Amino acid sequence: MHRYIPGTEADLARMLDKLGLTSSEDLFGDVPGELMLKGGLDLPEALSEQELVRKMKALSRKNSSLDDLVCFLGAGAYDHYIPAVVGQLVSRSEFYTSYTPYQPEISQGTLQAIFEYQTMICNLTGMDATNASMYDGATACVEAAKMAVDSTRRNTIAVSKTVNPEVRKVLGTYMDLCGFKIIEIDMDNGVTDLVRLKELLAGNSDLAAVIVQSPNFFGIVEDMDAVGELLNGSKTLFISYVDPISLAILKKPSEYGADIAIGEGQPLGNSLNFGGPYVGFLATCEKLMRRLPGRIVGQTKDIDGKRAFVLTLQAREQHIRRSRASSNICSNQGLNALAAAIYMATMGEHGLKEVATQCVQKAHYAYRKLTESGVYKPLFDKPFFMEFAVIGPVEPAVVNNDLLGAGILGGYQLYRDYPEYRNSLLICVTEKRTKAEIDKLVETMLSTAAKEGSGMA
Amino acid sequence: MEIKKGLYYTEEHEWVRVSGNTAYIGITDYAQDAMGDIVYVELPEVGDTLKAGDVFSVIESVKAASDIYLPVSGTVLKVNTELEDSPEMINEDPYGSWIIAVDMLDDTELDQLMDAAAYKEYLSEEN
Amino acid sequence: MRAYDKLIFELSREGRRAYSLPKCDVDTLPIDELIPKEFIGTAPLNMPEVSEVDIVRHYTNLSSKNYCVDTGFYPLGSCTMKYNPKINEVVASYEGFMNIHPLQPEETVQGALEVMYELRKALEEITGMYEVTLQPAAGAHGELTGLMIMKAYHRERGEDAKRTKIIVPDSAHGTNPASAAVLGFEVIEVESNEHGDVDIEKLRKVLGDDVAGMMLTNPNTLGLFEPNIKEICDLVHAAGGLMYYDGANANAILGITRPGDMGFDIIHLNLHKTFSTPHGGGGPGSGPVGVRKDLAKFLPVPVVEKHGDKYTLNYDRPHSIGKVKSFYGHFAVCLKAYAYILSMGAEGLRNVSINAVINANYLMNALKGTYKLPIDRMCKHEFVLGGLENENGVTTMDIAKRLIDYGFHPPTVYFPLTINDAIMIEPTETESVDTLDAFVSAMLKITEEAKTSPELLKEAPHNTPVRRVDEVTAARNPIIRFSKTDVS
Amino acid sequence: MADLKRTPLYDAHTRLGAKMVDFAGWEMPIQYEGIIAEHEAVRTYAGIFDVSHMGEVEFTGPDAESCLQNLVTNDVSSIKENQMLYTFMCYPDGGVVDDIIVYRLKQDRFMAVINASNIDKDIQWMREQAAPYNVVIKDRSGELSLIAVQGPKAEEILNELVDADLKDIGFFRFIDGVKCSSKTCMISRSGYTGEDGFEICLRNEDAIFVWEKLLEAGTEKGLKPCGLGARDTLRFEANLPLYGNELSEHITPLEAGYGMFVKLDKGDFIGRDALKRQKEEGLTRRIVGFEMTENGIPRHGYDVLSDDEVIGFVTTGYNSPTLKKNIGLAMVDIGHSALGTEIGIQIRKKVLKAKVIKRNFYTKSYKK
Repeated sequence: MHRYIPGTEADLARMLDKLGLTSSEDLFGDVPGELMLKGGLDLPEALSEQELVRKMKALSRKNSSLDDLVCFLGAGAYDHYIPAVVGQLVSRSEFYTSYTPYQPEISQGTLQAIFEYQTMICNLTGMDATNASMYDGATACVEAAKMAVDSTRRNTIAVSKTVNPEVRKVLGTYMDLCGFKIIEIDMDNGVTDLVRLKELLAGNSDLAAVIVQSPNFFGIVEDMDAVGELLNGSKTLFISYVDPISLAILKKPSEYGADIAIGEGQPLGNSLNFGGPYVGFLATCEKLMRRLPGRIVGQTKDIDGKRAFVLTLQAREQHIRRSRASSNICSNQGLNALAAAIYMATMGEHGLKEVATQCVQKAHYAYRKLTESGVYKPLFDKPFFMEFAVIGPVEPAVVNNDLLGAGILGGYQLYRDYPEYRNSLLICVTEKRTKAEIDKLVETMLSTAAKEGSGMA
Repeated sequence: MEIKKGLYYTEEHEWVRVSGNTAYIGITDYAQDAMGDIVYVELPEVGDTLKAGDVFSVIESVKAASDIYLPVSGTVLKVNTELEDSPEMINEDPYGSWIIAVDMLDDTELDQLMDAAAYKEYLSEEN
Repeated sequence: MRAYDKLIFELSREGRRAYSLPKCDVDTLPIDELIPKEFIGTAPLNMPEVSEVDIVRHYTNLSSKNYCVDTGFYPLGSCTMKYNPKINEVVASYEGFMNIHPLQPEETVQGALEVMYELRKALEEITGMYEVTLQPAAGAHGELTGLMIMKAYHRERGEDAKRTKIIVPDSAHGTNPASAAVLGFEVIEVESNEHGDVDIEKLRKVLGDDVAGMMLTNPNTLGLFEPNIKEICDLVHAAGGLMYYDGANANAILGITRPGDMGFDIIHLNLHKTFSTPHGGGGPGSGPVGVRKDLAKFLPVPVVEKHGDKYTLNYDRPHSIGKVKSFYGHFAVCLKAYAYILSMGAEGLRNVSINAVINANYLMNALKGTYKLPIDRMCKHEFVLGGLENENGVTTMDIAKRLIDYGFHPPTVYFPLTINDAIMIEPTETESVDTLDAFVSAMLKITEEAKTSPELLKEAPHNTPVRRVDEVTAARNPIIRFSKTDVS
Repeated sequence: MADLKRTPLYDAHTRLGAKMVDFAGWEMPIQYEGIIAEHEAVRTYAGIFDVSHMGEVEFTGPDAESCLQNLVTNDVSSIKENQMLYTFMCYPDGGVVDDIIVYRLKQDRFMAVINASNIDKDIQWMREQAAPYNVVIKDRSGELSLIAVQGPKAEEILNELVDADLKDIGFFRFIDGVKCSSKTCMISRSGYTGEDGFEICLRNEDAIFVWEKLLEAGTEKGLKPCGLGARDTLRFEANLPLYGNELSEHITPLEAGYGMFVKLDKGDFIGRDALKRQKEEGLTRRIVGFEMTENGIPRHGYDVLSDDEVIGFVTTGYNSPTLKKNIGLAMVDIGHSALGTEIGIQIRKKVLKAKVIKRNFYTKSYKK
């Protein structure tokens, strides 16, 4: 028998006997014969644990991890340092082998941890209410858009072209198939074109929400106050997509009048994991609280008057309202939200500010070094957080190739999503990078330009 | 299950009390009993004009969120803001706790509704 | 152990620290010379100030308030709470997997792409579908993706405008109708017949050229295999609709029968159920979606492909519905599922279903004398009891709560809605007959207590970190975040 | 303060260094250590209050129940012996004579506890209305004292002194003839703070002894003597009305938001017709909770405005000791009563912004 299956031949025989059956085949007597799989599954033989380890180790070695490469790549997934306590505590099986906390009496650990996570997200964004987390930033954006459509009874969503293309693609898929309209707001010198936005607001009475990201995809800090001003008093909701780490320094969504704040929570203590699982957050103001999708933990009391936590505001959720539900979501990213909470608790206000500050300082150092040469020029001249775009004399693919040769993971090649920006790299510098690493990046990029450069410098 | 005489009833278990051209609308004892402890009542804006059959409120209990349909077309004159503070009033006194009052556009729509006897009949059929 | 009841915020003491960061070694400038003042925030973050020890003790104490699979039997119906192998966690923590960026050049992540490709192939074989995407984040997300594909299919045929209805049985998981509604479909519920199967006659009545498709779980939520599945598929196909397979209950059919062979066109699987990846207290899950050949072009991009010995991500799929999630799905979860499939092998997977089914039937048989069994026939991986009738007003909830006192996690209760006071039990294959016997004797003892001392049940559980909680107050006056001013 | 009345506990108060003030003709402790400290003691441990100034009126006779049914808005027939009931006594126009608590001592014997400020008015009104009924109304205010012990630790503290198990007393129930450190008392599980707690009714001569015993037993458990100051902030946070603020002869119970204590279907009673009409047609004004969004502390009697027009008045306002926010209750025209509505409060020369919020500022911790 198999190590994960305790039933022995004898047990099986005994149980079959109790059921008055002779063979395990009889258990499937109700499956029509022609549907029974003939000859079994065409899959490899079972591996012993040793064999499995050997195979998976080999596969993992076919990847160059960020242990081997120095990462200057961001574009939606970020290489921040994760304190050891996060991994250690999240690996407690009391957390990871339990289910959604339907039975509060024996799930207080998960429930309280999520309640604390909700509190931290509210404090970070300045918003009144949030849920127990979403699949990722992109789907959080979708749910925010749906909240806006439902609560305003309008059908169009305006999204800035400076919002992460990955997010806009996902939003596009949903809005298209859910029957909503999407309008993209043009950009101007790397930021949302506020003039166009103003016209849009004036000319469109069906706008449910406007989505702006800050720092935006190019790392630039958008003028969210101005956006807030434009939307102030209008029925159209202001959805702001933010980087949680940046909120340790930049204005909170509540400070510029956002109705919904969303974002990708991966930077908060979650490993890169080749793209997932991550954790999206979605926070909002009191008046939209009851429209929050997914799980929400609330504080209450047990019959002895003791403080207790429980899933609440579930009345509009799928398991209760079925086809009238406001969302079909039924899982959150429990473990990832837990990791985010432990990360925030570990860093605290001072740690988060220090991380954000080092990101800003190191990114700007790299920016100065790279642009003072004149070989690489800033693509935009706008204030940025920890990512910036430069345009150089060489195909970015070539630059990245040389960087890879030097053990460096280069920036994001912007033409993949913005064909107009050829020869442009989006470079990300987190608090993890050192002066030496940055200097090496600059040096390598310059030498590439020197040997390949068409003399445009 | 209390059914009050002199009111109009719908198959969705709303009641209507008419005074002049104003219709006061709430949910029946049967409805509140079916929902259990009511925790939240979503109210429309005063001045909204709605058609018969429109959803004008959502009532939430712990385990359900139920749409409340407008039995007669009209303009919302009053909403019972007391329900925001104490939604449980509907559990305690369903026929006393109206949710909205509308100025009826067409009181002949009332003819489509059931009287107490018909509603009693309807309930007994349903169960 | 002493009862621990602190919030992390209540541990906070000004000046405590749990982090350490290297000094900033680059030349710096004042922040407001780098970012304009008007963009800088002023409000405090109000994070707790604690030491590393505080954090470790806090979360360790919290964890001790959870019941989990590693604690004991977790017979939650339709959730497949099987054992989560430790080696899977170890594998997922290899630097080469955990610490790679989704946008790295393909040549630097060949191992990861190979894992995705091989898992894709394995799932295609297990389900009998032509092509599988790993992108959906969870079962519900898989449903949504599958229905989007269904919509794209009808759209291509110019029929999306008229095909507005999705049929689901009344016993379906709540996510089915919800997913359909999110995409603007009208949901038609068909009643089950007295055997718990889809009522073919009722189905015929609702079929027409306005039907986009039907969603079915097989075995269904009653744990019953749909004997007329072929006929159902034929009927729906004849009406021009597609068949969607909700894989929540796939643990009953591994290596036995395949949705592809049954006639389903689109399916999803829950890796966190059938393929042993942990539920994580509510996530992350993973809900790969598989389709038949002519629907493959609609799958989300990118698709992992193998050319010679190179693995690539193909974004060039003009008919694709697009992306439903960032990057490629929950890679780390897929990784664990792949490790599981390799550990089980073909024969092992078949034994999973055999043992899951025999465990369920063994329990059903042992309990049916004492508890109501509304539909008494051979079940698959799970079964549904009807609770106790007028036994001193003892409810199904009371039974569930009392089970906690006996050291068991309660089954799924009050679902499916088609059975009154339902108790839905799924033992899974990773439980021994000894555990099942212990559970049975607890269930039987409870029926005795219901007669002799009902208050024992009504007040249960008795020795848990908290007792039964007041859900009404929680929903009436929601407190969903801690603030120093909230007292209660 | 020569002609002011004093409770039997007066000396105890002065010994404890209480600040004494004139309250409705009584010389009462407004505070000892300080309102905030006393307030927090009650929320976290326990507090002991002298409320002997309250009035006690006894109704005896075959018509006692029907007489009370006619006098009050709540349904007296719904309480059995050893149960009590919060209710209003109204004028025919629905205005409130007083808010009172009715104890059912025996089938035909009741006690009503009434506000100190209303004793004479109430008793005169009761007697007038009682004329047609076969009932004897006796004012016992002069012989009885009332001590309240309130807070999470109240049961633990009191249990040490009494010869009964307080666990068995449910909320708004009482037992008579209990010995509390050898003195005979009537103990009810009730109070005016939003916390679990008890009210001890006993003879004047026993009051000081029991008071001292309770302090002895409780001090180590955090029990503090509390004055009328903390009593008011506590009841306010718990959304309990004060006669003269939320209730008056010009405010009906429905306008005050206490409809749950008005049973229109129990049969006739004084004020029923007026209240019934008000409920059916909807209120024209009602008391709402509000929170200052600009910095300023609202006080009883301040005007409430909406663009320069007076739309109501503040009934009670504080900087809430528990919530650390400036919040209040105000009577406003119905059009301004929806949650989230922006209103202005006239605080001295300035009009400061506030918004309408839910009234249950503090979730009561009564024992179920």
